[in-house]
Amino acid sequence: MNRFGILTKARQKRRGIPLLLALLAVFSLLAMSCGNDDDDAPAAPEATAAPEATQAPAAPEPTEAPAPDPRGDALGDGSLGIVTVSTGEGIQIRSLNAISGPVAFLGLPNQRGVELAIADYGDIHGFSVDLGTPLDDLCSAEGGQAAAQTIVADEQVIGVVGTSCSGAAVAASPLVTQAGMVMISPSNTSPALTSDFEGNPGESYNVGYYRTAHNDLVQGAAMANFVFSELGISAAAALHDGDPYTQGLAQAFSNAYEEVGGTTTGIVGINKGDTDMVPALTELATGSPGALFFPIFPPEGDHVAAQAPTVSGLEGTQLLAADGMLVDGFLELADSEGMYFSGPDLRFGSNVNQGTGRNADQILAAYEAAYGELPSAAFWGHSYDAATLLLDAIAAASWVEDGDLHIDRAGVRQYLSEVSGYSGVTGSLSCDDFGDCASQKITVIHHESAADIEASKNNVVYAYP
Amino acid sequence: MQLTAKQRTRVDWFLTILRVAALVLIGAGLVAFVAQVVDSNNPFARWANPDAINLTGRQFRDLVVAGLAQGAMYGLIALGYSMVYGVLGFINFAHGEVFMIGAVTGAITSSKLAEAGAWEDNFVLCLLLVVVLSMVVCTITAVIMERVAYRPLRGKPRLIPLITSIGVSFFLQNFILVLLGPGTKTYPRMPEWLTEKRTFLEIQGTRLLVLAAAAVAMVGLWYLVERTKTGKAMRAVAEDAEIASLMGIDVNRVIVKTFAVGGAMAGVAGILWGLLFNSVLHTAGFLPGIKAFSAAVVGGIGNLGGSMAGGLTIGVAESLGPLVILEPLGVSGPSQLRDAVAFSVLIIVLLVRPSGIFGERLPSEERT
Amino acid sequence: MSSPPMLEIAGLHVVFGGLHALSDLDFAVEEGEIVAVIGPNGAGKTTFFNVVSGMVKPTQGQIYFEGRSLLGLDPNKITARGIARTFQNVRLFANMTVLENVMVSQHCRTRQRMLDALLYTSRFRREEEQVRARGKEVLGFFGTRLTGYRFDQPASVLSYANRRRLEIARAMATSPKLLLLDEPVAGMNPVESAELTQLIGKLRDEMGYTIVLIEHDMSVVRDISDRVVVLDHGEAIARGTYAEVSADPQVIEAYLGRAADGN
Amino acid sequence: MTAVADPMAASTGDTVPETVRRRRVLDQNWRELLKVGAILMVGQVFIALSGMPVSFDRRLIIDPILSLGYLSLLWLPLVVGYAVGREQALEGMMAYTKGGREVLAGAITGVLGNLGLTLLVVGITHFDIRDPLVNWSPQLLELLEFEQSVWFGALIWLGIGAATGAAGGGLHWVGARNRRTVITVIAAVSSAAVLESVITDLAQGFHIEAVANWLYAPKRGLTSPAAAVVAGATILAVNAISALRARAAHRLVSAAEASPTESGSTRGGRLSPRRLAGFALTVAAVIVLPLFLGRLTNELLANVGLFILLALGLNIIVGLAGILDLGYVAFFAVGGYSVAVLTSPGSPRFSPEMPWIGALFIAMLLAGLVGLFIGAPVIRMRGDYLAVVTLGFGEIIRILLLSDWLSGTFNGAQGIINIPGVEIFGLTTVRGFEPRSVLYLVLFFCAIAIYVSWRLENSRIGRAWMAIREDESVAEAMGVDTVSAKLMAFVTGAVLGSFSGAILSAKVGSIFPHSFAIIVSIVILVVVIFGGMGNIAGVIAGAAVLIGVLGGPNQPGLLQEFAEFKILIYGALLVWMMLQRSEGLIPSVRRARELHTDELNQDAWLRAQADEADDASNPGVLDGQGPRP
Repeated sequence: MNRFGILTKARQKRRGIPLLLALLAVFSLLAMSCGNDDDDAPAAPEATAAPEATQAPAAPEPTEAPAPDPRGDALGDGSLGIVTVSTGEGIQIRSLNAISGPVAFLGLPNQRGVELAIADYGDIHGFSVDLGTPLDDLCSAEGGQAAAQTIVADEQVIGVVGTSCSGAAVAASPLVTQAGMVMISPSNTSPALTSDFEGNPGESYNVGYYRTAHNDLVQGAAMANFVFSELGISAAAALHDGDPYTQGLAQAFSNAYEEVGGTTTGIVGINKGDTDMVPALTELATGSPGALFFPIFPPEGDHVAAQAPTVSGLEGTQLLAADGMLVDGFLELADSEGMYFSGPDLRFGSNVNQGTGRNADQILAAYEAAYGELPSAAFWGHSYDAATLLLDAIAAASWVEDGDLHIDRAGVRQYLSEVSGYSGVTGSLSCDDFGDCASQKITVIHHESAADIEASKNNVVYAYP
Repeated sequence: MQLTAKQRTRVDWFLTILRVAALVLIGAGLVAFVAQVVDSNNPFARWANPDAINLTGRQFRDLVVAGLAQGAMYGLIALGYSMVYGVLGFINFAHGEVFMIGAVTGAITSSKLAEAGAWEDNFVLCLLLVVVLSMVVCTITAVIMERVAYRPLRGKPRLIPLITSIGVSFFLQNFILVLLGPGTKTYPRMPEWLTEKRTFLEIQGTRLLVLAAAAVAMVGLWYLVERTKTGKAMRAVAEDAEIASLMGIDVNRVIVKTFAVGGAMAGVAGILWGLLFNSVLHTAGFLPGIKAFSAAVVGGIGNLGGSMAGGLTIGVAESLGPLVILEPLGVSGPSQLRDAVAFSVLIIVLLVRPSGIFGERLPSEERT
Repeated sequence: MSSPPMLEIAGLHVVFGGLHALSDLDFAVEEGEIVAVIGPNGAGKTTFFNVVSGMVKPTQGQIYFEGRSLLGLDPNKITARGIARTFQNVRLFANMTVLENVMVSQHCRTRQRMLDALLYTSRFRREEEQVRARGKEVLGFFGTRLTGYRFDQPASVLSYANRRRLEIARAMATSPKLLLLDEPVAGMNPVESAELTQLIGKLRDEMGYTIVLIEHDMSVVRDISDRVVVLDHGEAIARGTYAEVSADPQVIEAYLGRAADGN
Repeated sequence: MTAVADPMAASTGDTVPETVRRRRVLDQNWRELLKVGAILMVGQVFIALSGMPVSFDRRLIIDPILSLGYLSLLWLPLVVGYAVGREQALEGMMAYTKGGREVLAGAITGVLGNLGLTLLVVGITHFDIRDPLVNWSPQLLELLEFEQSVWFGALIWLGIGAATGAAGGGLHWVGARNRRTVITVIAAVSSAAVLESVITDLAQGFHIEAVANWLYAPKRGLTSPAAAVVAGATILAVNAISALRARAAHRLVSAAEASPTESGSTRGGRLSPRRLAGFALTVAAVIVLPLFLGRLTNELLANVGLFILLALGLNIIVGLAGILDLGYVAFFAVGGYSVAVLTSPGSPRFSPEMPWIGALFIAMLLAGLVGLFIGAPVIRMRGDYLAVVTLGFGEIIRILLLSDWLSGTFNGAQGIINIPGVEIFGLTTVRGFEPRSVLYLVLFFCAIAIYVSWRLENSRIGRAWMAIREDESVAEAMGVDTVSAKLMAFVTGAVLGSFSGAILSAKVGSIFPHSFAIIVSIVILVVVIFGGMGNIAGVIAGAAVLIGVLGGPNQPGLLQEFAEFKILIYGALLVWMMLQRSEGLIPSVRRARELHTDELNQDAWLRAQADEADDASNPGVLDGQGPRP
């Protein structure tokens, strides 16, 4: 925070430059202008690891004989370069979330989760952590790409917490990971970004990409199993709102449901901003589904829940939704009574983040104090965990030498890939070979009374796997 | 009367083909739908879409009612478009935002009332209060908008106020966004007797209320325009502002009144929206606004009855069209295309009848 | 003359929502004639021009130009056939330059395609040069008033009389055979008016245009018209030379009588 | 105005009395001050409650002194303080010298306006209405109090209001030339701060990081001494330039007097040697500069370039032919999706995996066809119907791309991913990872678009478009085939728009229907209008300023803090532009004429008078004033 004339943060020391020097620089530049074509060109896309190539600061090993001493047991082999943070500077990490536009409700809690985590975590080896300007993925591929360019242009950046939206990650993750940085997403769930759990990398998987959010395939399977086995309903329908996330989840549900033996009577799309759901619901009603899964968001989800019982043919249909609808405003409505909700296990209870020692209640209290409201979406905890994972990884892969902090990029990745049984507020995290770090535990809760939503949130009737 | 032989250009041929194709598609869809209803195994129905779904009578009726309720809302907003268009001759794109502001005002005041406990105790009174407040806010918004953004532009080329109104629209939408945040603003719970599903003819109470309110507003507006002095002045200004001013009519006043009345209508529509759908977002005004304008055009702009009829047409078309026309033709997931259906209605109506269904005249080209 | 008249109109009716703007009008113009159409305000003169130029579709009747029907043609096709007009309430392309105004009206006489412009072909350059030259030529018809630095001035800055002149030049640039002039001297002072009258005569004599004009100024009508047709309430109530028409009691009653009082 | 007024005064022969007079300081129009103050109050409170100060506080303009957050609360009193002292200077009426009165007026409005902030400070400490007003927050309070006490915060804003308002009013006092200097300095310092990342980047490219290091506190805006130097340099530059200008103007006038006839016409698409030289220089700079720019700036410029392409295309439709197309994004989508389907191995049904260049030709063809298809039904419609119908078409295309129905071809909501880059004759592959190569690709197509716009504007079809824009029915009566001309405008615009879509596909490597929402059409329209309808240079400048600084609908700009406020600002800008300067930033000569016809007419009237007076045939008679016989 900076006010008129009040400077709270140490300023970087600056060298004054004589005019002569500048002129000299201009001339030298003119002389060299042909040669500097490639100085900041990115590493070739094929080679994800470009050793000793672009990273400017020299690794200390070759120059100094007693290298192992200062380095200690910091992780990494230096293959992705080493970042040096000088005294008085901060360790650069970034937040990349959808913080404007219609999905800001999803991205803002993510960003704030990172901010809280940094505040709680404190310094790393005496160096502060600098989040810079929070970046916006605009929930779009273009936005993700442009923001990623901003990130990779700063070679000091170690890692990114984000993106909010899978579409943005598709464009951002190749850029970020090829620059040797890591990317940990708190809320991407598309299988394409990691794997299908059968050893096949997704179409958009990149080494260096991790996430603390679950994989859609798990949630789809969880809901399908629950509906088919637990509720004993053999015909179900799904509804999505044209968002890649909701469409993907509806599709995953449908696939898993057919696999376990159920019949999908229809998948219908609505549009964001629709209010009158009767036509879409009527279309679904003609298949007489026993259950309707609509993994969408408010306010469209509110309308679905309110209007479904009025549609002839859906009167007795069991309504089910996903984490997107698990918001207090919706649970307080009478329409939502009796519904089931699937989602990542949000019974954070006494889980303690091992990086900061905070539990969910403490974090939420800090959240409300700082931002004046409670989180508007469920992934703040995943974001908090993602940030502490990153900070822990930096701590593990860095060492102080001559007052400067050195961070080994490869070490950061090594740490993350080896994460196992990490205690986070969202549960126990373990990263698999394709960057899926979440506990992958999906729960289904039963919402019995709009009068007591806290009870409903803990009323877990099914857990998967 | 002898028809003049029109020489057809290639464009005319193309348009004719388009018209015919659109009508044939609609016709084929309808026939396929009927065939489906009569006997889902008849050869035509099977050929058109073997998996076509079969609507029950009740479902069909529900679709019509939902469409009518939605359409009545479009109609109410369309009245504002139509009036301003009639008097000033330009589309006030931002009218949809005025409607949204009405709905937001309603959401805030009603939830405050609910917090104070008044909403449940004395629902009707609270509702009246909310309606009045929303009308006031909308009227003020509309009048300020006219004063700040449109009045200085009178007499400029006609694209200029149109573009300005697009700017106003986005400004207002984001004005609400930055002040009130991106979250949904919800209305408190309605009393049972209103939301009950089978009040009359097994139609939801709120939908009936919307239809009734639309009818009342329509009659009120008709009275205002046709029977009062203000209405006469409005019609005079619509006919020719310059001459009206020579006849001693204060054109500015009339225009302000037009905006005010349009705003008030949008305020009513906003509250009805809240009652029907329980929640509102800052983006809630844009698409309904565009559709309402389409409704005004479909009905014949400048014609109040036409606006309401156009609204109902668009509402019913987007409700029924996907399942009655597209689905029997083999389009999968047709409900997703409802906005496309709404715009197609606009395009087809303009192709077949450029002045709209009830439009008698096109406002003169020369007016700027 | 054995060949059919240049413009022949038979049984023309135009009805606007019950109002008969023109009823059962027969009319013919021979090549090389100057015909004046006169009549009180609201007599249907401008509607008559609008019909001939294709801007208004007749309810009934036939229009032949050089023996071919004009019915159903768009205005631009009619212009291409060789009929050009001016407007009573001068309608120039106000923000285009004087030269551009006369260049654009050669649209239907030029053939260049977009590709020519894009590739800057020799055909394009040649044609642009011709269009420009022809534009300057027709502007030059009015002396120096519309030439020189005026070429690059926007039409909106011209004086009223010059706008009228430019409108005529713009019509001339379409290379018409028949020129329809709607009140060409309206708003001009007597000197200018006399000068323009002379020019209109020149248009016929030197350029070979056939001209139909609507005019209120009787001195102009008297000076240049070969024939006069008088319209009243959409009907032709008299035709003949100026002398004949001005002696017609019906005309005097309908029109000249009042106008004469005014003079 | 003055040019008109002087000869008029002379022609009437009146001797204008000495009208310049000084007014007493307290001789104020109090009602007006109250009114403006109240409006300012509303504005200030709105800005505070919109959350701008808090979000912008992260970005510093001058390192320890001023953040963008505070700037957002300072500029309005300054502007209003200036505006309140402005008077319509009418000739022949009293003109007053400006001085202390204006300063006082500014100060009063400033205080009144900032009273809003004072009330806000007090209000936030005592009430909590965060429920509807999300930014009624402790952070805002903290910021407004300068982390001091409530009373400090409450009072200091009145002081700041008085100071900024007075400064605004004082701008009248210092005279036109100093005023211009002050405004330029403010603009220069703030743009230097805004351009931090670009200038740092450029400095790196030229290996003069030292300059950038000295200018900027890293990521924190200008340092105070640097700000002072920038300000000083700007003052010097302004003075030098105005001296040069004066000399040039002098030369121009004398040249015009020497040969008043046949002014050098640049019409017909030929450039004068001087302009040609300037043009060549620009081209050279554009080609060479990206080499010295880092990826950040190149990425930014590539995004700007995409919008330049789109804006140039829309400019043909809206700016030249005068057709208000609100569904322009449709062509963008067609270009993007055709290339995606044709090149990506991941496209579901039909996946020929063509090379990009081949796909581009098909995309152009398809875009042209879609242009015809959309154009044909709408071209006969009236302007405003057309606007809504095109908007509808744009939405229909997006909905179809998104739909499950056609997801077999377009993959619906999941979009098409793994779109390969652009392989250029086997030499190199352009893809999103390397913004520089993308930028060159974009520049190449921008060059094509500029060339096309420029050639067409000065051709038969271009003149036809302009005539249609001026008066469609007259254009038709003059032999212009309006139907085909308008269709050609649609098709040309569509093809240019499809270029942009095709590049977007290859650049991002994936494509989603989400990218083609209505807002994209609107932003393109704002760019065209802001820059100057119908003017190539204006459109380019508009894209550079708006997309570069604020960002596009899915693209961040230099001021990423503006993200939430982007559309708000676009909306406000559109309204303001229409009200104050509807001809745009760099107006096309023609547009300016259209919108300021009155003034031009007066000019011309005077000139015509002079002409006619010279005319030997009818001396002394005023043109167009002759009595009707």
